[in-house]
Amino acid sequence: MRDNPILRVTAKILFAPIIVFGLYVQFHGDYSPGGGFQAGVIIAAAFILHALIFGLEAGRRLVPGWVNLAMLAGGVIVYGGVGVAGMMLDGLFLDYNVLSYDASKGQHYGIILVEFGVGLTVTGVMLALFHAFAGFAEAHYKPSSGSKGGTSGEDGS
Amino acid sequence: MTLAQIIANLPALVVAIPLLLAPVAALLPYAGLTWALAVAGTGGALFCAVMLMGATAGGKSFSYALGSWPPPWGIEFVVDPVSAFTVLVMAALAFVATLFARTALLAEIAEADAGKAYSAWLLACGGLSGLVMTGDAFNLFVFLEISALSSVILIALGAGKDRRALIAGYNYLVIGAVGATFYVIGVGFIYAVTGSLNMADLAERIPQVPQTTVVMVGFGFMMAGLLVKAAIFPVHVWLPAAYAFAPSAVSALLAAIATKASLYVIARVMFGMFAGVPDLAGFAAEFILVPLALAGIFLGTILAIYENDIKKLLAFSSVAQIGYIALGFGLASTAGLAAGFIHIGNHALIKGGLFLAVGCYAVALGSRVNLGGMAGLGRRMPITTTAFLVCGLSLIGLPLTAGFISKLYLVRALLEADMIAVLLLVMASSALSVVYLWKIVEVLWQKAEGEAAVTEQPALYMPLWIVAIANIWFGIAPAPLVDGAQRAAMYLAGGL
Amino acid sequence: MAVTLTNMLLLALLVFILVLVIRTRKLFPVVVLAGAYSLVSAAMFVNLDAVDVAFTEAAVGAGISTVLFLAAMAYLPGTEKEPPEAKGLMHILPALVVCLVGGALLIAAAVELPAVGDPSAPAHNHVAPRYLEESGSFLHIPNVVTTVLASYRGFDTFGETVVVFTAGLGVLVLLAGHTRTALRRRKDDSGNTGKGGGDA
Amino acid sequence: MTVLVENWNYLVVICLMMGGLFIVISQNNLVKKLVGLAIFQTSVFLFYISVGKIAGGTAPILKETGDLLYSNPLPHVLILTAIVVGVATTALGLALVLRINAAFGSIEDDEVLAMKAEDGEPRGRRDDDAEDRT
Repeated sequence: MRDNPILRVTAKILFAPIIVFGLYVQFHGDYSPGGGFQAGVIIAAAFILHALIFGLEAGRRLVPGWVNLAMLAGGVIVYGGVGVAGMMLDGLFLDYNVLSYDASKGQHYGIILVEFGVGLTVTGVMLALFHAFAGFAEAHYKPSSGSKGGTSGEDGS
Repeated sequence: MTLAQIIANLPALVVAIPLLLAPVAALLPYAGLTWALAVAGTGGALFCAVMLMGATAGGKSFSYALGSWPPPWGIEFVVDPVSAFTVLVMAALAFVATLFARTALLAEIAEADAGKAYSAWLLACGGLSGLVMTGDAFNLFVFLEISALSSVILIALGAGKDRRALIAGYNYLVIGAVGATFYVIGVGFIYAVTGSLNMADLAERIPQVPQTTVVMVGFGFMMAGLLVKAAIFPVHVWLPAAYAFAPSAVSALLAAIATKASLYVIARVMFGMFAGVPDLAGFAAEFILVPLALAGIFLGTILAIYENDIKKLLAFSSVAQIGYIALGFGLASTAGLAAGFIHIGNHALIKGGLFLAVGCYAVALGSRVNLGGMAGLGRRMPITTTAFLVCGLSLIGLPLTAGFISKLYLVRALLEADMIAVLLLVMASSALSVVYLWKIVEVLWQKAEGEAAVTEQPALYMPLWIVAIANIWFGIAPAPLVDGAQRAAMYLAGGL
Repeated sequence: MAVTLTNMLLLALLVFILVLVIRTRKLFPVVVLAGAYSLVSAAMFVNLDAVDVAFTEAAVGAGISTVLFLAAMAYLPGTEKEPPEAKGLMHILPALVVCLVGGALLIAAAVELPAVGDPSAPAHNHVAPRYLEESGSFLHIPNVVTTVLASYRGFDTFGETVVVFTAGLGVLVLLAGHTRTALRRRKDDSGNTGKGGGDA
Repeated sequence: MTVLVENWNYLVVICLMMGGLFIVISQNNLVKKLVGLAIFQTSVFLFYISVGKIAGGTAPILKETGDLLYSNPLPHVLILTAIVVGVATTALGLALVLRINAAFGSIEDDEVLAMKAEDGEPRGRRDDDAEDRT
């Protein structure tokens, strides 16, 4: 799978546009269909594609475990943080009107931040899911033939 | 956060504190630190719950609009005697179970998982209190899922000790997901004909809906989903395995508060949202809830008598006790509701205490607790066993214990509704429960050969004794619990 | 008319996929069919003007679910053993009864529902008008779904982010921890050849 | 009969729901149960979105050009939440299936239950792949 030059080259070419498209979907959610969930999945798909092509170890080198966990938890903390910020500014929980002098601007800030939190969590979760599943299947079932971490897709079922 | 801001945002904090501390706990590697976070989270929620109970003292109720969007456009939290009472009971038991979880959880799961285990613990507590506080029908589904998924993680953590926890977790997940989806189908139909998702708003709009079949089917599917989550008779199959193979601290938490939240939601849906169509709620109470409750009481008690695994025995006894609560609600009268809420409080104390005691035995014996393995523990672990006995006597309803108060109010409600046949059945079943308690007591003081000396850790039996003393305290001076429950019943029955 | 026609076509395709899923015994095709089911329902969401939902369903439902199923299925037994309907009617009777009764109840209610697409249905005239109106005038955000998702019902989405976090946490606890010990055990007895199926 | 013609969309979606539920309840294979659950939930989403559809309406993304008729955005928001909840349930279910396969060696409901029952007899045999608490 990984010593196939065509896949390696296309993966390298595709990697960046997917990330850019993901960021576009994330921050353009107010004006067109999109938002945190879809963007998170797209960005995670880019990293999963990389892990599929270049192997799980390369994937783990690119996004180490603790970074993944930090993204996972960070998104919920960002979302909750916006809620608590609303409370600290004498509003109620998740109250965006108080986030800025003008209520509608506050709503904009709130929605952008909240969607960013969702995007962070979903990216972290989808990546963690893939690495957990592929890593588990490999560690338990693959005969330790010492090959550089076979990917799940390689042998098929 | 000034004190004034905390006071102003109490309803949100009861749910937000555990839910926000959970990701922080998942990040921290040290078990001791994450346990401290768990204690802080459940303690903070308990503090807010006590303050909320004070705020609804005179039967007052107020709504907390999240994101300051007024209902029915935004989501609201409803703070009234009913939700404040239930949230207080759950927060108190969750806090005590968290104290117990310090040594008990670590004894049964891998050290590395401790941080994430306490994170799932906080999520379960936050999800359940959110389930009670929310006043929005769809938001309730989201909290059903939060508490369900985090409970699955906690149950599956028991796989370190016993691989059957995996199957218990899987069944809990799939049956819970089907139940939650049934609930969503019900909400979808009700939304299609009313246009609103807010419970108070629905209570006004549902009676004016011309399509009665849609209301009936929507109500039926919502109730079907909630009956699954509350483990009432025919759909209780997931409960015994889940409580039996989960780590002991998790069994104590789930047994004490998990099904209570769903029972509270059943009461709020039947007598709150659908109060406007009394014949529908009345029919469901009389012809569905009461028969299922009675069947659950007898099935649970009889299966408990023939069960050898102590935790499964207590789980079947839980199915029976849930039957008592459902029976109370099934009477659809103020006295019946009061009996139901009183038993929500008392059963949390009783079953929480019993599972905490079994947890002490499991940690002391270092392995799964089977009736055979408990021989002679009465002599070897006197402190724990006395507390176990106090909770056991409260289970069968001995006077001067909390259980007696529950039985008293249930009997009074049954008399008022002059359902004498049901009354006799209830008396017979509580007599039967003496049988399985005696079976355990007999084993505890049985002469066992080659008993190894067993040390009793104060960190374990202190929380147990808090619950045991509460069992006695509310037996002798039941005023606080009974008044809270009766205020809740009067408030909810106001809709009848 | 075009909308109803495409609806009919897509729904027929969905029913066909569902029957196939029930009939197939090999798990790999079943997983691919599940992905196809999500994709076709995403196409139907577009047809019913739910573009955000179609985007999510395609990305999350068809995309990630299928990747997870395949990643998990790579080493699980590939074929379902004896399917219950092969063992005779008795095995599937309870499921059949539950589904038929449930379906009959739902159809009895669905017949009474306001017609699909009827603008005067109560669902559209109670809460939704304010979202549409205020999203333009007050919030100046064209995508109304995003405003309702993030602001009006922001607490729903907060709960939902917590659900995603719980799933990620659960999988990490269940699988990653277990993999660490399995790998460590494999390093300990790396002398003998690693046993393939099941661990020590 | 006009009602049947107008609401055929609901009727087919309900059949899909019950088909998904049938798979969850009747199938023995744990993975196939999860697939059935995913289909059951996706069909419920179809029902919600059909409720939100307005004939002649467009996607609820406001355009400056005059006042168009927009479909109801509320079911879309509810279903966005429900889709990701469904995936979360599926992911957790699959993780459990992998662990069950590692522990019991099979993912057939009846075989695993048989092994589970046989676990019951001996006094709580320690789980064979229990990680040693190092």
